[in-house]
Amino acid sequence: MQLAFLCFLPFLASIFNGFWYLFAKKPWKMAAGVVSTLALFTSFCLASALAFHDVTFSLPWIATGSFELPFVLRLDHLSSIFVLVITGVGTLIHIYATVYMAHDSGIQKFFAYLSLFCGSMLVLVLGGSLPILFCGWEGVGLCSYLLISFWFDDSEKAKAGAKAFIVNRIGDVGFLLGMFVLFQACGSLDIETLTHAQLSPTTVLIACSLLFFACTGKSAQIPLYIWLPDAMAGPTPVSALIHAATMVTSGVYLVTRLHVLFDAAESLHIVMATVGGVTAFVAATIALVQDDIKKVLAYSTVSQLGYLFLACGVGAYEAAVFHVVTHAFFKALLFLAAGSVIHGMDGEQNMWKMGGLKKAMPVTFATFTLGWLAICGIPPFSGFFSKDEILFHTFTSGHTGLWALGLVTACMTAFYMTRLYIVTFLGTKHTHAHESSWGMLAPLCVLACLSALGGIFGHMISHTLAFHAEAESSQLEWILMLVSACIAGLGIALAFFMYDESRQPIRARIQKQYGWLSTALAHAWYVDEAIDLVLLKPLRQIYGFVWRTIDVLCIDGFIMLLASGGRASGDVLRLIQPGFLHISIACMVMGAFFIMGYMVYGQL
Amino acid sequence: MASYSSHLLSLLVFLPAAAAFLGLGARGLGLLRRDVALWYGSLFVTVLTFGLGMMLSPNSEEKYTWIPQLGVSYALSLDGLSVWFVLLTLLVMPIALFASMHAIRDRVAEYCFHMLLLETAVLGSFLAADMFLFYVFWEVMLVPMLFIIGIYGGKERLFASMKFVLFTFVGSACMLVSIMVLVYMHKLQFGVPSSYLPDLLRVHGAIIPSRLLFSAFALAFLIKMPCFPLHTWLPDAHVQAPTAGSVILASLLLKLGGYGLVRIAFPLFPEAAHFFQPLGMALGATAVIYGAWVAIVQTDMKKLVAYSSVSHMGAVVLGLFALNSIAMAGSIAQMISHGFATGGLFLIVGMIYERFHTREIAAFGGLARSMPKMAFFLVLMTFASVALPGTSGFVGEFLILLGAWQTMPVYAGIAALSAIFGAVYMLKWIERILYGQAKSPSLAVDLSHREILILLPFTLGIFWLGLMPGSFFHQLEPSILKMQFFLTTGGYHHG
Amino acid sequence: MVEIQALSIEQLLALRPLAVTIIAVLIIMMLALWQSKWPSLLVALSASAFVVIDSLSGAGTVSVFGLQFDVLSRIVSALTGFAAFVTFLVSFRYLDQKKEQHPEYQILLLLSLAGMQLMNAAADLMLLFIGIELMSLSIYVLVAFARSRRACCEAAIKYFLLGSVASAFFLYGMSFIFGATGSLAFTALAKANGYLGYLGIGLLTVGFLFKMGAPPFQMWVPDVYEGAMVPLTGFMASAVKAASVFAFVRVLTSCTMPDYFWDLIRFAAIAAIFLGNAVALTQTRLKRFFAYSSIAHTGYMLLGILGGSSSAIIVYLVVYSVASLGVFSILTLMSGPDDSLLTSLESAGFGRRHPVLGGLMSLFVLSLSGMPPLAGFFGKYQLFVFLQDRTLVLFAMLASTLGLAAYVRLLINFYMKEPIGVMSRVRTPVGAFFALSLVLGLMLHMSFFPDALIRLISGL
Amino acid sequence: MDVPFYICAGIGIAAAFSVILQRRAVLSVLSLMVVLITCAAMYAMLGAHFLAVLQILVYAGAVMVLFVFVVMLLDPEILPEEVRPQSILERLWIFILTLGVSTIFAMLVWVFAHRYVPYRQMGADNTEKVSLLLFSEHIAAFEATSLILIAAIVGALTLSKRHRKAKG
Amino acid sequence: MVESFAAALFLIGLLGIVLRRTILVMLMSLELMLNAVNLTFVAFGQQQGLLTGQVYVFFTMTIAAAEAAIGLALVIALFRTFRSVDTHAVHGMRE
Repeated sequence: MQLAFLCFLPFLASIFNGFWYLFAKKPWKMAAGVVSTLALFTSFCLASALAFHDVTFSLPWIATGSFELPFVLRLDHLSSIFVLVITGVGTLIHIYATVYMAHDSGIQKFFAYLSLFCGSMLVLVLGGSLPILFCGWEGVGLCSYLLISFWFDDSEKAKAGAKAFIVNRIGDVGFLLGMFVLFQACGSLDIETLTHAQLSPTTVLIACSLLFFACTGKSAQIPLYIWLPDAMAGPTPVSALIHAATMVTSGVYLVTRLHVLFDAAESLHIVMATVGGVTAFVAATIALVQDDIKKVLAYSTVSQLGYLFLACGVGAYEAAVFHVVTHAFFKALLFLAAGSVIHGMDGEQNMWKMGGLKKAMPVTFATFTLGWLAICGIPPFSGFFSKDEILFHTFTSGHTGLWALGLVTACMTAFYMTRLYIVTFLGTKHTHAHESSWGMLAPLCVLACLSALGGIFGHMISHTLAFHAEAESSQLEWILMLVSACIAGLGIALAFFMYDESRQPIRARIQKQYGWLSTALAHAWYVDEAIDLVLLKPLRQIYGFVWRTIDVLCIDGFIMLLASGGRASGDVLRLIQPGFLHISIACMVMGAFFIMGYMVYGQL
Repeated sequence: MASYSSHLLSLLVFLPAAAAFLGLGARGLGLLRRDVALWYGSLFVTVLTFGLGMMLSPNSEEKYTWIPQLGVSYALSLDGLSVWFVLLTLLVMPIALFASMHAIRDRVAEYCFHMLLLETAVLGSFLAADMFLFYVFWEVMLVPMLFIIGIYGGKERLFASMKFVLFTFVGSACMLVSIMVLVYMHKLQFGVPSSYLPDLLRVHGAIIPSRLLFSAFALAFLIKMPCFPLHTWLPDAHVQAPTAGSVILASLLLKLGGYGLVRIAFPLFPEAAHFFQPLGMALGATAVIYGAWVAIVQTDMKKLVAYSSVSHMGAVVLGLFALNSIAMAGSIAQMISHGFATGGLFLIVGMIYERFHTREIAAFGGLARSMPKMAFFLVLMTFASVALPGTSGFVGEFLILLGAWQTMPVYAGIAALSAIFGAVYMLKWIERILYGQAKSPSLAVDLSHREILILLPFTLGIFWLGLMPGSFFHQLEPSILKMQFFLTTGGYHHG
Repeated sequence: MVEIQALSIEQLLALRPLAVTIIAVLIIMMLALWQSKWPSLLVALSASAFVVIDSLSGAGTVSVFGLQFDVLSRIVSALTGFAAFVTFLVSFRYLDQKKEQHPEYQILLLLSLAGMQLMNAAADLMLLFIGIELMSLSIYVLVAFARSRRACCEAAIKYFLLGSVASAFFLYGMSFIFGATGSLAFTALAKANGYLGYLGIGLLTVGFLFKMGAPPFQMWVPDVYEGAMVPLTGFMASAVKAASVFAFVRVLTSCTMPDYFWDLIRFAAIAAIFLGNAVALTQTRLKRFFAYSSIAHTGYMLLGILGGSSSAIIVYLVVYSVASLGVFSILTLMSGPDDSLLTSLESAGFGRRHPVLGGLMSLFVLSLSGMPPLAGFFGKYQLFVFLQDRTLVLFAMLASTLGLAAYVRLLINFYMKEPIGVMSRVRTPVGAFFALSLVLGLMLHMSFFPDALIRLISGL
Repeated sequence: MDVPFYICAGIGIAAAFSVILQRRAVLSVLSLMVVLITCAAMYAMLGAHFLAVLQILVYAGAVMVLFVFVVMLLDPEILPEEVRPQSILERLWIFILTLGVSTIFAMLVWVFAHRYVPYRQMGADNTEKVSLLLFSEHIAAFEATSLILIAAIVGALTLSKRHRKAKG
Repeated sequence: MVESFAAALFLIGLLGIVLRRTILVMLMSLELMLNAVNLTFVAFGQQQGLLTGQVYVFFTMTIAAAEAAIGLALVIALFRTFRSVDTHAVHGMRE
């Protein structure tokens, strides 16, 4: 029963806040935040209590004839990790958000959406059967839409929200079709039965590729990643919670949850790995030239997710899960730190306008440094261990090309993170900014510790997770660890070299020489414009064309034709009804002659 | 299934009509002078009928011989399938009346008369078990609708009402001819003519040109549905109809098409149903995509919602023609959920029209800021119609697509795309009027308690069907099984 | 020596309705000496009422001289008597308005009623022809009753000339049948085959098609319906049409015709339905509109004849006549000083100005258009249910969509258009009100308890 | 039997054509008289002596006198029909009409000839037998025709009275 | 043979009605047609040895007389309102 309580608590908080927002007269500013945080915190406690036990909870939902679809929640080893991350990081972000959004008028609405998001994320993670997972999947998509376009006065933000939702829906269609293929093959959609069912390789391949397509939509991989950078239009806690820690990892969760099926689909592995690797590389390149802090972090998230799918592609599922956990910690930390910076700079997000915040915001600076070190993969910190695991597994599974790509991306990650670090915090420029209050800084510190120690602690427990026994060749592993550490150091040094104040002329010269490349990167390889040109513009033409021709021209035209035909025949027949007497008599006589002739002729 | 004949059904059907004539007579004699008395009188009657409906057990029956020489019997029957449609009618009618109290100012007596008459006609059609009686109620529906659209509608209301009546009449003319053929075949086979549905079901499949008759029935129901090529009357009727007219049109009249298919066309001609299955599913799939595409370019709110109904009903057609129990249950759920969602949308559009007196999407902006309650209901109804899990839309859509995939994966795949295009046109519309800069903030007064009370039933309906559809499917069970029995064994073997 | 057969009591009783009508005519002629108009109306009303009641109460089949009174002929006589009764009531105030209040109106109407009874009961072609002539002659004069109006005279002369040519053809056909079979009795019609016999029946059909207003010869219908006085048009649309259709049915059922003849009837039916409904769409004047719709309904009856069951046709006849009686009585009340108000322009918004009359008018119009709850639909349904030729039925139904469009246009004109100019408040006189309620009661009874009508027709 | 028949037929046809072709109405009335007389002669030839006399008395006498009255009454006003220039359409119409009439006539003659039955000699006392038959078998029709005459009288009266003051 | 002559008379009467414009001549042609019918009745009666033909002629004659009376009365009434008996003049009602 606690599992149901755990899952439904955020929903209750969301309903409470929603009603409060719509109907209560005088809102007390902080109350909404407190309610949601408390709700999530109790879920966290319940989750930690139930952690790693096999608990299931089911309610009858849809039952028509032979088809049974109960509402099943199942907690097991894998999902408890995710639940802990969601509720843990979620609670921290809730605390941060209560302070961050304190002065916003629609705070109840914000927390209603946030709790709704946490609830649907929990449903997604705990979903016992694919349709329940899908319910969480779409619920999360809805909340990301509502939260991205939270500040809807600016129509740009509203469009970004719509874009996110529609791209997610494209992914969801893939998910639906995958489910139908599986249902047709084995008659049930429960994950347990699916994992044990014997399915023909082709159906498994089709189903898994469709599900993978859905994951690319949700976890922003190559074809459908365009929505994540625009999703930064939402408030920063949203970006932190949804677009860094939880939602974007649901794709990885799905793959790891159905790893038995995905293992069976051999030819899909190489596809997943390459997609992951290429996404990581491309996102990293774009991040190199971004000026907006949140955009840099967004692209770095995309590239880290690329790593995750690379890991899944090569079959290193526990490495992927480990990296998800660590990534949740340091990426949330980085986003929240960026948030406090933006908060401090009163909404200013452009890096070049900041600088030298080291002195102005010491605590934020300290926590950001820890996060920065973790993401670059410097040995003691969590980022190093999880990324190294992935690279190690890619190497051992023989995809040396992808391993090399991964290394280069790691180097670039280190480079652009350091660039961000230097430009915002170091440097001699004294921009005045006020340090955030402790309500925001406390979660930052907690996250900083987690991302620092998380690596070591995680490394140990990941062995317990081992899905399948794996020969330990420590000697090779050490070498690879060393290599990746050096790569990270190289990236950092290069960035320090490039972005020191004195190096301004060199940067100008490079800018002049590779001008076209930097503008291409700035515009994210013109992918958005390309899609708009190739896909959206013709589609808009089609919509208009379809309506005008089929609806207005063909069908209505045809009906008008019929109607006017009826009327015209009426007019014509009316004309042959002359009022003249002699014409009537003539017609009558001719009619009589016709009938007489017909009667005799009929007999011949 | 135990069925006891009770006069409750006839009382239920004819109570509104009696009240209608009573009201008109009273107004004629100068009794109910003030309009308010008429409004609350008719509202009381619809609520009374709702109460009456509650007391019905879902398999009561009533049969008297009406015209023995032609085998016509006055037969009403309520079973698992029609109980939901009847309840939907009983729910929508009071809401429509309550919602139109402010909108309709003059000729109130006629308005109440036609609304109550319409309720009788719709209830009668859902309950009729005799084909002659079904056709009588099916046609009677046209007259009040004609007057409601014609008298209280928008500018080109005359054209729209004429188009609506003629469109449906052509379909029902073909249906009447096939009913006549069936009655005649029954006379040939059993010696005595009868138009009672269970008797007609026993007519031997071989002797009747079942494919021709099925297509005649299907034509009438697909026009009413409305399915893709025959839908052009719907946008005109919706745009010109008053708010209550649109709500009734969307929530009730469209359901008759689907109900007719399930209750009459499929069991009568199972072999023809299987023969026309690919065509039907193709039409359904194209309707889904076509409805969504055309809705994207609409500038008038009501036209947009009308085309979204075309898209939803396309999904229902797809589900029905899939001819398996999952898809059929899904389409019936989708029909009921469409009644809630689109009915709600039309109510909201009506409320917006009452405030701004225009339905052009371009004329609005930033309503969410000044009208949060309306924004909440609008967003909820929109996502219910875009089949978001947790709302009733998902239950219907998911089951339809799941069932349709079993028989024709290609068309189910195409229909699944509706999730994308549905999201596109709905969000485009929501974003245009709710978000962005407010254009005429002075008029934007948020929903009054009265209006919230109007929208509440539909909201509860959406969540009930979305989260706890257990009782819904349980009631539906016997009819779906009966349907499967007819479709698999019925005429199919020797068809 | 040829002895003259003695008449039994039963045969005398069967002649009672005809005798009463003739006596009423004579009485009214005498009453004409006095100046007051009320007695002649009362006598006429009581005579027609007696015809209705007596015909309905008769039983079995009685044949007197050349007349044969059976179930169907009694029903049609009752129908025509009822039509006369309503026409008398409705036209009383109308004639005062037009200052044409002469007793001859009642005399001629009763004479035409007598003619119709002869037609209904005739078992001999010559008697049938005499009945037709009696009816037609009195109707010719009635059409020209308001001599001062040009339209009346024009309509009358057209109707007379065309009518007498048709009667000449009819007579010529009779002579051929006499030539072929040696006798004019209906029983002899079965033997009328060969060139001469079929030619004779062909000529008979020419005469009948004219009288019914079926397509090859329907030129006169619109002009005469519009020219004549409104109550008279009602009488013609209901009673005259009913009697001629019934006579045609009796002739056709008693003779066995080859297939190609039925194609002729099928053509006439299709042409009637399409022409009637299509042209009705374009009409603005109400009387002309209902003329074309009556042509369409003749088409449906012709279809019924193809179906072969004469009782079905009679049911349709009764339903149609009652509805058209209702429509024309309301038109009489509606019509302005010189029937000027009967155009769709002036009568716009009639339903709003006069709710009761408007409501009645919509009921009758809906019944004419075949809307289900009302008797019109039941009439069509039972006519077509047992008709084998399904494509023809489908065509009839689709053509009736055109008809529905025309009727709906009328309803829209009545209810949804703004009334132009001040429309005089129509005072419904007592007589007209009673007639209307009678017609309404009959139609509603037929709508909701149609089996009573069928039982009446088959069981009597 | 043949020679007098052909003579009568010739005269009759000629008179009939003159009825429809005469300019002045008076002359057509007279030619109609001639046609009636030839018909009466035909009756006599066929042995229907009673009818022949009747034809002369009733038809030629009363009805024609009626026509003469009306023609004389209206004659000054009816200008003799001036011959209008025949438009092509009318000429074409007349040609079609004559073509139709002649085909119908040929068809009828063919039909009559097709069943050639010689005339039988009837008994001498024609009048007695006809009147007996009239009052026994066809009494109903006889009475009915009286009704028609009443209707004709009343009708003619209502239509032709010069002025009628409206009662009531 | 008599009936052929009668047929000729009938058709000539028909021609008269269709071609002539004065209504009076039309009435006369009508009389002509009815006479032709009488002749056919008698002829066919003669052929079959039946006297009923002649009885029928009796009735048709009275009907023809009645029609003539009504026709002429109509013509007079028409003349009073239209001042002419020409079919073309009689054209008041336009569609």
